[in-house]
Amino acid sequence: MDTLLKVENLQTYIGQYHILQGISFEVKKGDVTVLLGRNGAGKTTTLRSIMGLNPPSQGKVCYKGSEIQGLSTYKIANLGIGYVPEDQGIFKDLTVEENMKVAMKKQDTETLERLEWILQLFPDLKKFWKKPGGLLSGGQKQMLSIARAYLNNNQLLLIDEPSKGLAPIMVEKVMESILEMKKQTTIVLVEQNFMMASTLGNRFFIIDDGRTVYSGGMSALKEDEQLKRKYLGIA
Amino acid sequence: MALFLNLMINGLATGMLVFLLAAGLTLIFGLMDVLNFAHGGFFAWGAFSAVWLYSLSGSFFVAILGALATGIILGIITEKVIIKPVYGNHIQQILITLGFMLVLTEFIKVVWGPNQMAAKTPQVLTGSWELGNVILIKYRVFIIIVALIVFTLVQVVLKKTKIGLIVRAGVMDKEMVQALGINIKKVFMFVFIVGSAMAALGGALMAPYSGVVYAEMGMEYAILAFIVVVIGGMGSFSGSLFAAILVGLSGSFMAYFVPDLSLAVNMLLMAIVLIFRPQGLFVSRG
Amino acid sequence: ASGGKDDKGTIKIGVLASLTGALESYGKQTKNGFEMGLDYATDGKREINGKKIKVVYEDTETKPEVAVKKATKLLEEDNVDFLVGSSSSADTLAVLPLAEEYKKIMIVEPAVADSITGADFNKYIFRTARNSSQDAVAGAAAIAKPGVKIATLAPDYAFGRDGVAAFKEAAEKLGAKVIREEYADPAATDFTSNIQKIINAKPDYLFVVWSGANSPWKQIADMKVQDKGIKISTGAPDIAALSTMEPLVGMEGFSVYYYDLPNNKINEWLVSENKKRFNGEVPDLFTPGGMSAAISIVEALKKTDGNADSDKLIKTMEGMSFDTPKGKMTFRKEDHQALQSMYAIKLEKKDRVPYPVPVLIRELSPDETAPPIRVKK
Amino acid sequence: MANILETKQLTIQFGGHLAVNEVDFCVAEKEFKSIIGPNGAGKTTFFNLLSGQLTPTKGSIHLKGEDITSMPPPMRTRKGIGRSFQITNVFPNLTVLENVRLAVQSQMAIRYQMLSHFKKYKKVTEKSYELLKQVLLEDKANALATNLAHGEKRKLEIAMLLALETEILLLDEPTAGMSLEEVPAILKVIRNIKEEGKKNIILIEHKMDMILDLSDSVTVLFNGTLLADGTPKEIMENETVQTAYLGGMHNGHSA
Amino acid sequence: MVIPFVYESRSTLILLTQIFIFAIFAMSYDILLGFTGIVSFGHAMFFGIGAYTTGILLQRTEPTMGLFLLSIVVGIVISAVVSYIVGLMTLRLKSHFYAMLTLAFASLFQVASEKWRTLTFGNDGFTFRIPEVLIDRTTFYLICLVLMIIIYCVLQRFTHSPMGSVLLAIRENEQRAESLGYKVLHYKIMASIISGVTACLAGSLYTTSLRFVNTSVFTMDTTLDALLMTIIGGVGTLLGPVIGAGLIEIAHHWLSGLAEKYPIFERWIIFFGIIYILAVMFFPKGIVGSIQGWKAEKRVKRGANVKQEKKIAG
Ligand SMILES: Nc1ncnc2c1ncn2[C@@H]1O[C@H](COP(=O)(O)OP(=O)(O)OP(=O)(O)O)[C@@H](O)[C@H]1O
Ligand SMILES: Nc1ncnc2c1ncn2[C@@H]1O[C@H](COP(=O)(O)OP(=O)(O)OP(=O)(O)O)[C@@H](O)[C@H]1O
Ligand SMILES: [Mg+2]
Ligand SMILES: [Mg+2]
Repeated sequence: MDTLLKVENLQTYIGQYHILQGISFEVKKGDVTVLLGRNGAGKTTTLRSIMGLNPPSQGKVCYKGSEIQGLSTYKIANLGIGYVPEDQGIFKDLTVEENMKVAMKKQDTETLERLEWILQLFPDLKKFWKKPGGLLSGGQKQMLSIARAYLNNNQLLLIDEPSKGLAPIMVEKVMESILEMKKQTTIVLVEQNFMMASTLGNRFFIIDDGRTVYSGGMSALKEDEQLKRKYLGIA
Repeated sequence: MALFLNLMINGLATGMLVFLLAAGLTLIFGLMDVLNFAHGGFFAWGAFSAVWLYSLSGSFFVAILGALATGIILGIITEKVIIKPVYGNHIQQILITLGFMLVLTEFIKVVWGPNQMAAKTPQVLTGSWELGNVILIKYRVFIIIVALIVFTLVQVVLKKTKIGLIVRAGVMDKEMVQALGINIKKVFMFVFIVGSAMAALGGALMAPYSGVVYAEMGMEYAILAFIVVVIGGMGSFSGSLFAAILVGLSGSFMAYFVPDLSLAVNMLLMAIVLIFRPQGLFVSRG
Repeated sequence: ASGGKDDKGTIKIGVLASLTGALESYGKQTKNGFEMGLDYATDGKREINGKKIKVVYEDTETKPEVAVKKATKLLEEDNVDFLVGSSSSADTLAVLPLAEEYKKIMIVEPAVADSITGADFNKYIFRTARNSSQDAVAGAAAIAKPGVKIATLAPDYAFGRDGVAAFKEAAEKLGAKVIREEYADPAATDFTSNIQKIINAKPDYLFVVWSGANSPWKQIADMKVQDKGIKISTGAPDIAALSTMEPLVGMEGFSVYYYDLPNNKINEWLVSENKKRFNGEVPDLFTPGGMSAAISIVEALKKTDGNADSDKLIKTMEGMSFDTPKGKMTFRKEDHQALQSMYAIKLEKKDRVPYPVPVLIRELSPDETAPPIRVKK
Repeated sequence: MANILETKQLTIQFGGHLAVNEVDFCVAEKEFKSIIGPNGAGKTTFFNLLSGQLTPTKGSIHLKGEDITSMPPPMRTRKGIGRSFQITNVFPNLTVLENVRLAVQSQMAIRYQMLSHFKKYKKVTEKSYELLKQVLLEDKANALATNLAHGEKRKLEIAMLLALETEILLLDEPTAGMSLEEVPAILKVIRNIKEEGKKNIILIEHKMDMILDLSDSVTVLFNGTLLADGTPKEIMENETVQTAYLGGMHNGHSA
Repeated sequence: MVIPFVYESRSTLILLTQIFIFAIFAMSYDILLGFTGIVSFGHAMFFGIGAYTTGILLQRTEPTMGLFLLSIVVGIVISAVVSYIVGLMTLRLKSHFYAMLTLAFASLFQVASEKWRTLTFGNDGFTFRIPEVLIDRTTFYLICLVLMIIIYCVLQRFTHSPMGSVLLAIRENEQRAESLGYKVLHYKIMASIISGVTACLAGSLYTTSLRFVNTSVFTMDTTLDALLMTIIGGVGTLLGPVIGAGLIEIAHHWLSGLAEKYPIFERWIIFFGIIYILAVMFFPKGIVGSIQGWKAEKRVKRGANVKQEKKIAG
């Protein structure tokens, strides 16, 4: 399979802080790539750097063979990259409908079909279609954020902790939806829920202190007890 | 009855004029949440360039176009140089736009001299019709019509296109909007320019109404415009229209029936609205 | 500026004026007038009894606190012997106590507030400008006759209210009746309600006291006040503001000064000198005022042989008459207000003049326009 | 055992939507109570009612027998109800230490003192450091709260809550977004409190293993109404809970 | 501090006096804006109350020192009451709405000062005499200087007190402060009273320096002066407003002075406006705020280096 996204020695400063100090990983087309690591390791910052929200000072981000670091965020997004941020990024005074509308790039039948599918996946959104996003419950916000990213025909989705704050049954649904999306797009996932991560992921990268410290498949990771204890705190 | 009608029509016309002044601010302040104290400068520049062009060309149409062009150019400069670095930061906005306001006002004197200038009304729009005891001042009727056209146009753009939504979303979370593939800078720029052009248009139409333009006119009317935007509810375009009409009518009726309060009428109106309906009169959501 | 001790041989004058801001054009007129006045009175030598005259101009920015700061600077650092100013009444009022404190003569020009030569008067104050009451009296003299019914329109603040009060007093003395007083928010965009009420009252005249850029003229015309048989009257302002009075062509009122109204040598000199110095421009409303202020100082000094002692000057100046572009002025003993001519005029359209022109009906003599004495003793 | 906190017919309506619907709920003294329920069931809203952020449309809330239904939030805090927030809710431009200090200060009733307080200040600061140590944040004490990673903010949130030393702790998904490595540490903090036996804890969580591990009893909210209340075991066996909340994969499984 | 006796030049003396008075006014504004996060467009209200109270009392009675002090006390009481009432009515509102409502209240005061002419003489205002002691500019200058220092110290103390840090918390996150057990409205009202009273004192000093008062003390311009000084100096720093007051007054004085010498400065206000613009571009957090920021950054950089070195070593 060919590589869709390649991140090489990414270095990012936020203000004076050297947050990312050399992140490298590769994303294969059709895969679910999972980034793991403890709090503050730099996972979120990695996704934000790819999106151009915290532009890297060094290193390369290659998407479909061309370098995209340094492009403005909207251009990166328009290359077909969708993003579900950690804090959901809901427009709190806009209704659920308006939130979706802002995200909608085209209004063709394909998009409308996808919308249909999303609403069926998350019936709560349909129920609160006219409600301001700020008034949704924590989990509903998470659903809305995911839904927004699913709406367009993206080739790559960056999803930051989607299971956070979701009821077990919803976690299951989100997993199902990711499996469904996996058929059409490639996904980079940051996830703390190990069950979810291990079920969905093809390839794993562990980030610590702003560096990639492990890459490989699930089975290898599962076996490496030391690694797990060191970086993920699970025995 | 005729008296009532007179007061009504004059109040309505004043309200519409105030609306034209406030319309640009509804976009810039109400929608984009930019505290632009230089907004009054756009009125004044619109007014001066219109008066000047009218006296040169003799065509009111050219004068209006000129004012719009002035507004657009000023809008571009202001957005690029003054506002862009301070989006989302009210405190810096106050300082930088007040500074720019000083520059704009003073620069008028460099270009057109320190004196006030008389603004002429085009012949067709001069004078008034009398229907019984009701006096219909032609220029006021004209103002009402223009205001309604402007209102409809903008309303259509805001309602029928996504732009209103995007701007509101962009104010709430600029990063997210960009992450959705929208070039928010361009959108902000566009809205800002439209707002500035509308301010200049307001100034240009204001000039023949009061008959005179002077460099300091900007600040005076800017405060009035701020009041209207707040009363109408931030970001609500139709709210601004109604609020402006309310301001016009209450001014007109108060001046007639309770003249002692006329100095305070706008402020009283705003105080009452804010105390009892802080989100503004015409916005349902908090 | 180094201290004044060695400057015994010079007379120093500090002029306060609004050289920036909304009243900038007034300030500049005063300044120009003052310059020309000095040259005229000293034949261009700027010397009296061998003493050089030096002038320092300071901008008050039409802010009282700035005026005080600048006045103090003039008094303390420049050691001026005279103060002259200022363009706004508030600035002037704020400076008055300083004149007393430092015991220096202050010539008030062109501030109009009555209280300057009234409640807030002190003996160091002399005023070459006319005051609000004189305006009012002149306005009344121009139109008031027994049986005439008059309505007034004025901005709703001290200037307007005082002006109308004085006008009413004067007009009623002449037998006219003020049947309606309207006050409008000076910053308003709409005066039609007030005008409506005036129309309803059916007066013979509408007398308007106005100042400031935002004027009611246009709406008065739009409401066809004149067509309804109500004659308009007001004071003719400076040339820039005259151009906004196009709608009022035909109105009768009064003028403090328009360059072709006074018929005397000094005014002729002023007009030609002004044209010479300021590429063809004619002197405006407050140019002769500035000139008069300068002349009054020079004349007083001539009488004291160049002695700038204030007490001596006060004695000299009280009751002193001097010739100005507006004819003979006299500082009244009681309140140091200069009595002066004003002009009853009519606004007319003239060829090749882009604004309506005040045309003389008759000159109102200084006695005729003398205001009541309001100094408290 | 006396009920320390009790609600009667507690109801709140947003527009047409009944977010909490006639909920009778009680917590006995020293009880560790958990609340579960699907997203949007009304759990957070219920907390908001208890802590006073929202006023109920109907019903009442009693704290140790006293009716506190219309008491404003700060008073409730002083009476002993402290809460953490689901959405991270700290003072963004203050340092981590200052954030905690504000909570400690409130607990020590240092509120309106306008001038000088250095001695007490020291105590406050010391205590703040202690709390930060407890939640593993002491090395970030001088960072601005806004610059913390998500999980770090959650820890700060907990430190602030602990600082209040309230009898009742309302914890709204304290470990959401926290990395696997740190969850045990927080769990330990919570368990310590529990074992001290001085506090009542009410916990909202979606992590079932945690619920099972800690709770004395569990309340299930569903569409705003109280669906079930019982021991963890009972709840796990409840069929509605299984189908509507846990879903298929969860049977017997714990990650 | 510069030794305060050396100024032979009276206008420098007056300029400095003016700076001190406005520094007090701006500091009072900073309590609202910088420490509680409230933007007020009506701060002139309190300045005006102080100004008119002192003015009216001294004009109506004998200008003795006792009465002057009395006028200050009266002013403080009135402004405390007014700020309490206004605060109660307005402080529940959010940002813009609060700002506009204070603007409305200040304008109502302005209209009142315009209309209540038996007391205020309308917008012409009036002059009055001041106590003998204060006439000497050096004395008055020293009084203002001392007062400014005292007020700076008191406010500095206040903002660093427990209550001050609660105000900061409210500025950052009102709802959170509330749930920590702080009664937010009480704090806001207290901040507004303290700020109002201080502004009132500044107003009293201001009129005393002019021996004159008119309606301009109530205008939006007066509020904007305080606002600009605070922002330019650095919001929430307390020293900032003092520096801001100095900077604005001096720039003003200097630029308008240049106008006399160089014709190009006839329109000096343009340059004045440009200073504001440049200030935002180069000192986005105000002068004091930005300098503090840079210092902090340096500290962090140094800290980070140390940390990295450790890592390499370890
Ligand atoms: N604006 C900022 N200024 C300074 N430091 C920052 C800033 N934003 C993030 N950091 C720091 O950068 C580090 C990495 O943050 P990041 O959000 O990428 O972590 P994460 O791996 O996503 O953690 P979590 O699992 O908690 O979400 C953290 O230590 C955080 O404190
Ligand atoms: N202020 C409000 N106005 C209107 N509706 C609201 C408001 N707050 C909450 N709701 C609605 O009430 C319902 C319950 O919300 P709540 O936040 O209590 O859910 P929750 O049980 O905490 O869910 P989650 O587990 O997802 O956090 C939701 O449907 C939400 O949309
Ligand atoms: Mg993260
Ligand atoms: Mg919740």
